[in-house]
Amino acid sequence: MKKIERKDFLLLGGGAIAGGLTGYVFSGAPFLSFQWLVEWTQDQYVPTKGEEKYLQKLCEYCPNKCQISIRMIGDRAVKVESSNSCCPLGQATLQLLYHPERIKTPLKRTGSKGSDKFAPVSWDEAMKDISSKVNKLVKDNKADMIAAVNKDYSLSGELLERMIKASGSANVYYESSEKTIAQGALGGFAEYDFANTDCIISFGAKLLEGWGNQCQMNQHFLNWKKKGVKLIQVDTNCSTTTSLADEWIAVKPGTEGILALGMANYLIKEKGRTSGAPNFAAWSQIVINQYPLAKVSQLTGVDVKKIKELADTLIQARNPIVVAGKGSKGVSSSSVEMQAVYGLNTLARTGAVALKAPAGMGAIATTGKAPAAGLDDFIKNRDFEVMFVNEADPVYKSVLGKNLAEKMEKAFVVSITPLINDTALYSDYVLPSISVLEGPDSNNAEIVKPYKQSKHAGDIIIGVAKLLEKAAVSFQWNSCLEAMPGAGQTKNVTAGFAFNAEILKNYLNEYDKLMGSTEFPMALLPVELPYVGDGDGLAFPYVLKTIDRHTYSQGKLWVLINRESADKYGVSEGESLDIISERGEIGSVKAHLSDIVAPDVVGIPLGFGHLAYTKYAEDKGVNAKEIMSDKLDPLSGSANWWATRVKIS
Amino acid sequence: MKRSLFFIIPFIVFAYLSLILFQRACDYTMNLQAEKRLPFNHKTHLTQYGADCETCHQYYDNGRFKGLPTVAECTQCHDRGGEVHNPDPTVPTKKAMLDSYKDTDKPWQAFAAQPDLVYFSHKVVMTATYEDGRKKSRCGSCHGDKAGSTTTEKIKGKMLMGQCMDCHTALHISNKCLVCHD
Amino acid sequence: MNTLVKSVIDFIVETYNSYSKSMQIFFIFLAVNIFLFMVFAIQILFWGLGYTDMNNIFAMGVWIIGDLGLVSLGGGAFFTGFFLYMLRVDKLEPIINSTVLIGFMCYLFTFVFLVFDIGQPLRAWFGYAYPNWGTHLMPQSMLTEVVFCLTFYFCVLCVELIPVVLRHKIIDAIPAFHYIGHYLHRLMWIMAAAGTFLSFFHQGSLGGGMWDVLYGKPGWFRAHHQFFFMAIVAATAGGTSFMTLCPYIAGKVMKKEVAPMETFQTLAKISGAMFIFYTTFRIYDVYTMAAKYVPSFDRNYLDIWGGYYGIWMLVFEFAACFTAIAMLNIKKFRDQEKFMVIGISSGVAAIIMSKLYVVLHGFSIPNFPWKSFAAYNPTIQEWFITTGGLCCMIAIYMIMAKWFRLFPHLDKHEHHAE
Amino acid sequence: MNTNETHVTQENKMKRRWGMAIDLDKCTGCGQCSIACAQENNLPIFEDDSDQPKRVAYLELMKVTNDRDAKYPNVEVTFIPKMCQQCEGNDPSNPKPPCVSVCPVVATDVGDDGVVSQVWSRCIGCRYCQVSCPYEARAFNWWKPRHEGSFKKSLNSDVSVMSRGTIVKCTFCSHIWKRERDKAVAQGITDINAVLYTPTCASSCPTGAIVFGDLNDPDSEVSKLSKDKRAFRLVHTIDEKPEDEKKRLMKLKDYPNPKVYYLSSRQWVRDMMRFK
Repeated sequence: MKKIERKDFLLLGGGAIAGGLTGYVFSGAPFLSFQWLVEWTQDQYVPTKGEEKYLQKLCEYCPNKCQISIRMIGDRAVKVESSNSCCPLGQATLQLLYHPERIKTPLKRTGSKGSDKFAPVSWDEAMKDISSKVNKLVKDNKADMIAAVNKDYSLSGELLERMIKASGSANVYYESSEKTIAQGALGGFAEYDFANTDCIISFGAKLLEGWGNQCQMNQHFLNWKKKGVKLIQVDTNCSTTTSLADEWIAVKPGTEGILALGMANYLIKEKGRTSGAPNFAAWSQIVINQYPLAKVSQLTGVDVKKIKELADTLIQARNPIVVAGKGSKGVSSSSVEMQAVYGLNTLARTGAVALKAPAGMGAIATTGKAPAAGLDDFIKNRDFEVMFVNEADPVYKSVLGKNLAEKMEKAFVVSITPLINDTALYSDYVLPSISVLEGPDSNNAEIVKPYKQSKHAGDIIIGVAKLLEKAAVSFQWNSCLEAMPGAGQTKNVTAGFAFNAEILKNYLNEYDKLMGSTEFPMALLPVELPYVGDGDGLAFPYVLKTIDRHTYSQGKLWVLINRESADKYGVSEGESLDIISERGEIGSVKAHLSDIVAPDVVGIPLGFGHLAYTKYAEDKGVNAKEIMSDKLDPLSGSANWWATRVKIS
Repeated sequence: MKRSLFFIIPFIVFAYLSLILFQRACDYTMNLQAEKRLPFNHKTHLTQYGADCETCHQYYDNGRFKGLPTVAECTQCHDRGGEVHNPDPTVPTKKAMLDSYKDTDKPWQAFAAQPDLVYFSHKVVMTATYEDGRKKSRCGSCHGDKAGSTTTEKIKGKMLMGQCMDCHTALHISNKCLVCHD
Repeated sequence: MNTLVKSVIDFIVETYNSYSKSMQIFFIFLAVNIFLFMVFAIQILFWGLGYTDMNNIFAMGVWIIGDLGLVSLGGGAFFTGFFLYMLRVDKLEPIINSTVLIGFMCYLFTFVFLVFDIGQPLRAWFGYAYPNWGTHLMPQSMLTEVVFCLTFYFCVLCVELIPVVLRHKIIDAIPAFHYIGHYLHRLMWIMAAAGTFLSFFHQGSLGGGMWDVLYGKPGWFRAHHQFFFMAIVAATAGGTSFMTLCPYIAGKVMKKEVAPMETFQTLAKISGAMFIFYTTFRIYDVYTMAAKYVPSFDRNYLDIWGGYYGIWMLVFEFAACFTAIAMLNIKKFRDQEKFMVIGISSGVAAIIMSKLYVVLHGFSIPNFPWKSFAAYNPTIQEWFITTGGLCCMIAIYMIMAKWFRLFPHLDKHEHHAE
Repeated sequence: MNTNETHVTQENKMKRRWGMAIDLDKCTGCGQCSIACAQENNLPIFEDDSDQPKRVAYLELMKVTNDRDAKYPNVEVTFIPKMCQQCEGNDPSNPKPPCVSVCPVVATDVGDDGVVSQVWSRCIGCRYCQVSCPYEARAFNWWKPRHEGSFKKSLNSDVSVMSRGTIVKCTFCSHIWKRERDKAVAQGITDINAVLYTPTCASSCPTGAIVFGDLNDPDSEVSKLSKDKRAFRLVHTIDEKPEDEKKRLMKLKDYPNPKVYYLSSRQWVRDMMRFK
């Protein structure tokens, strides 16, 4: 009896289970669950859809004024296509536009300088506070204590210059670039007519890696190839430019200027060339006496025949160009070098080079005492109580950044930038500016609304200026768009170029002294990645995707060292190094042995090792500028950081 | 005999129960009951008010499909200011529920809605024709008999890739991944 | 309920204490490994493969090595079964159960490792749902064939395993199960036949097919047919060695004669014979690689050796092969226990080394002349998932050996003892 | 077969065979292509994407120098932008890329226009295709792809955002082709072969070094360039062999036979491609 019951229970249970399963199967649930599983494993974010539009806008970031077309999905900008698609910002602009660390509102410092403790404030409050500080200084006749640092000669830059000058200070500086150096050394920046030349000799100017205006350079490069223009690159390290050039003349580190002087010597002595520029006699005397070809060739490592050949090609060319200004984005050259190279232009009597100077927006009488020669000079030798920093990052980019930071801690600093950068860390106010895509352009085409409360830097400056008792009168405009027509103008230099024999006299001795130091046997030469440049690009994650494994890889910055030198100093591939100059030491970079750098040279990438500038740039590698030479150049007043001697350990 | 019943009865009972239970579960997961449903009648719109599919389901200029109409588009006909009752059936009247209604609480989940990883172009499919100019596909071929439907209720289940591929095969259309996937 | 838990715990403690010190330490080792296996399993399955050291260059790692090794060693199961049931070599009867069990576990953990290795485990069934059949139902992707063959043969092994389980004292008491087990046992030759057939193919595909389709990669490409058979022979040779080794070790651990010596020797003999074939194949393989296939990439066979994984791998493999041949084929050696053990263990080593070589060396070869040799050192997650898996296998084997009728030879002895 | 039919109506009507030619003598290595590609294809964003072995990128900008053999100052550098080479195997009429035949779940196949697709939603992440790819063109999502905060707003809605544990790769921006096709059809152009397009890397190249087009069309610039005497293909050693030797080798094994051509006037680059 029991037995039967047990069996029956088994049957009941079995029937129930079997039935349940059948029902389950026929309900379609198993199939659906598989389908659900498939969808669930596609755990993806779905971008919001919308109507596709292509909007045209004038990019007014640089004088080039490219026409850019922006692909919009609904109200989102998803792609930038620029007419000549070669803007150094170009594709990365979107990454700035939608950067999660964009500054939303004006920020006021709450913590100590150097910390990123800020509190949001309203525009009015910020403007009032800033303007009151400036007005107070002007009242106490301390207008000279007002200073400004611009990124480059842009609309907002000129507006800021106007504001500072109008308030009675002459302390307006531009981050050291090929233009600023030229202004100091030559009395105006050289405008090269790359379009109509037939021969280019570039002394260390990496023309195809972001030097000057990359837009135009790329276009010129194509034309050169078409027209068979000869590009001769005088350079120390092998780079894209040297490889793409028709000829690469390898010189010892830092001897570009000497080579130029040697050529000058040859042209003056043997070809009887002269230049109309003032002080030529004195200058040429020194050149003839101190720079005989034999010596030059021994210093530069270029044999005499080559030098002559080079000089001949120069004077045989119909419309040659000799380009000065070593580097690509970060440029540094001594005035002697600039003058020597520019001197070659005058000796070759080329028509393709002219000196220009920024016209500014109408002359403003400056009562203040004469400014320092250049930014680095100012940082080193002057004091300030109020400083405006417009889109620039001197704390990071200047070799004297640390000193500047110290001075900033005592002063009142206003920094205009879309992202918190190293300079902003030492500012009392950080005012959010916009990317090129935002806001209206001069055709009043507004593509994207400015992000949160950010404004065009020009508008910010106008806003401040209008609150200044002294400067307000010189600002009639209501927006930077109205001011735009007057901006970006250049005028011919009245004074013209003049040789300076004084600085040339003991150039050679200084060079020998520099080379003579046995303690620092190697030269530290910067290597730049086109997109990272001298640091601006690093905040954009997609830029990081372009970095190759011998520049920055898995948390380590790589430096390039020539094979022979590696044997000499006992360095092996991938070894961790410290680089020491007389200014200090940067630690734990990895060595990559390659012959693309010259013997006794350490090639170090620029643009790494930010203190701030978003988490994508923060704490990546080291900032080579920290140990680079801060020897000031008398004329351009910017440190000649290209001439840095180091040792490795 | 008696013993076999011991098996059959629970079998039937449980089969039925679990069938109902799991079907409910499926319906629930596929969210057939939308939180806010518009009493929209496809049939009357098409038959009496002389609308056709394109009237409400339009294309962008670049050929992309706009998808479901927004409230704004509805109110173009059903004027917010218009009177609620109109003897003439052809005149669209004011619909009170449209005032309380936002595009965001759109209840529909189209049966044929494609996931993001499918690049489906209504335009291309609807333009495809035979030699004699007959259209190769109509709305019905994927969306079922919407024209006859009197509600916005979606067809049960989800359209699968198989359905697309069968059609492609039948019409000698390429079935390569890149035809629809990016 | 409580009492039940308590009794279980007591039982475990009791058994644990019943063992010698060294064994107890070993048990703890097993437990730790298996525990970490579970921990890291969760990490890998939920947060993805980022925690491994595999990368876009070195796309596969220690788990794939494990898969290849397990499959080709587990392949011994089909070959032993083949000899026992087809060729009626009854000497093999005493260890067939253990063989089946090992085969079963090898395949089981092949699947386990695969699940870890693929990026989307929840889509693993796509392999069955959307197989990549080429024209004429010839699988275009060797993986498809492998997946299906693996699955089917795994099912076969499951069936083959059932009687072993059913022979457990308690279960065997129930008459129904007894008969099922008995008849299954009678029908086992069919299973063996099917198994041989399936295993034959997937061994070939896994060995040959996996690599022959990689016509872009100098380290791997060979003609299919040649490597196909080589892989099968490898499985037979190494597998049989493995099937001899495991019960032998078990016997040593249990300090009992789990199977008569001649059983081991028979299987060892088979293995030795197969190793002669295998080594011949392998030599021919290396020759063709050096003379024919690598040059067809305009590269030199010796140049593509480099990085961490030098040619020593090859040397070691051949050394092991020749040791196995010498120890297992020369009767004088085979009859001495220790030489036989050296032989079979070096046989196993040879197979494992060939798998290491195929993966590590294959991936380390740079694809571009300006890139350097790639290297790979597994992270702790990879290590413990691998070792943990192996420990699970050992644990299962031990349990079966202790409580199930894994070695029928044993209770024969007990009968004698009575 | 009349012509007023969209592409979807006919598979054998697709005449295009998309290919690419990259002039390394024009490439300044500026990286626009790489960034444009990342932007267009919604590539994931991580805190450090500098050369990580696990980096997810479709287009790798490889810096190549001849310093292995040459000594300073006879050295040169060149940048080689490398994306998926869209291989064909020996017989272009029946394409057999190394990656397609190995996929166990048909997640990748060759389109009618010769572009090799990769559908991550089908991919199970076995990485066998990555193993088989001689160009390291395929990337695996080792981590869950991230688009932090407002970066989401710049996502391209034509490309689906990839998910963790799947393989992704360059498909010559095939979604742009679909976009163009839609535009064409909307304008009433229903001939599929009338649809032309440019992948974003080509359209973003400042010096026009990257040229994209139809290799079947003998008049297209790309097919002209592909026959240029400077043209070569990445480590495709068989190209420069004599005919009979070529035949022998092709009998022996398949060759990738990619559709991306590179042009360089530098001999050392060509030598390197032959592992010299």
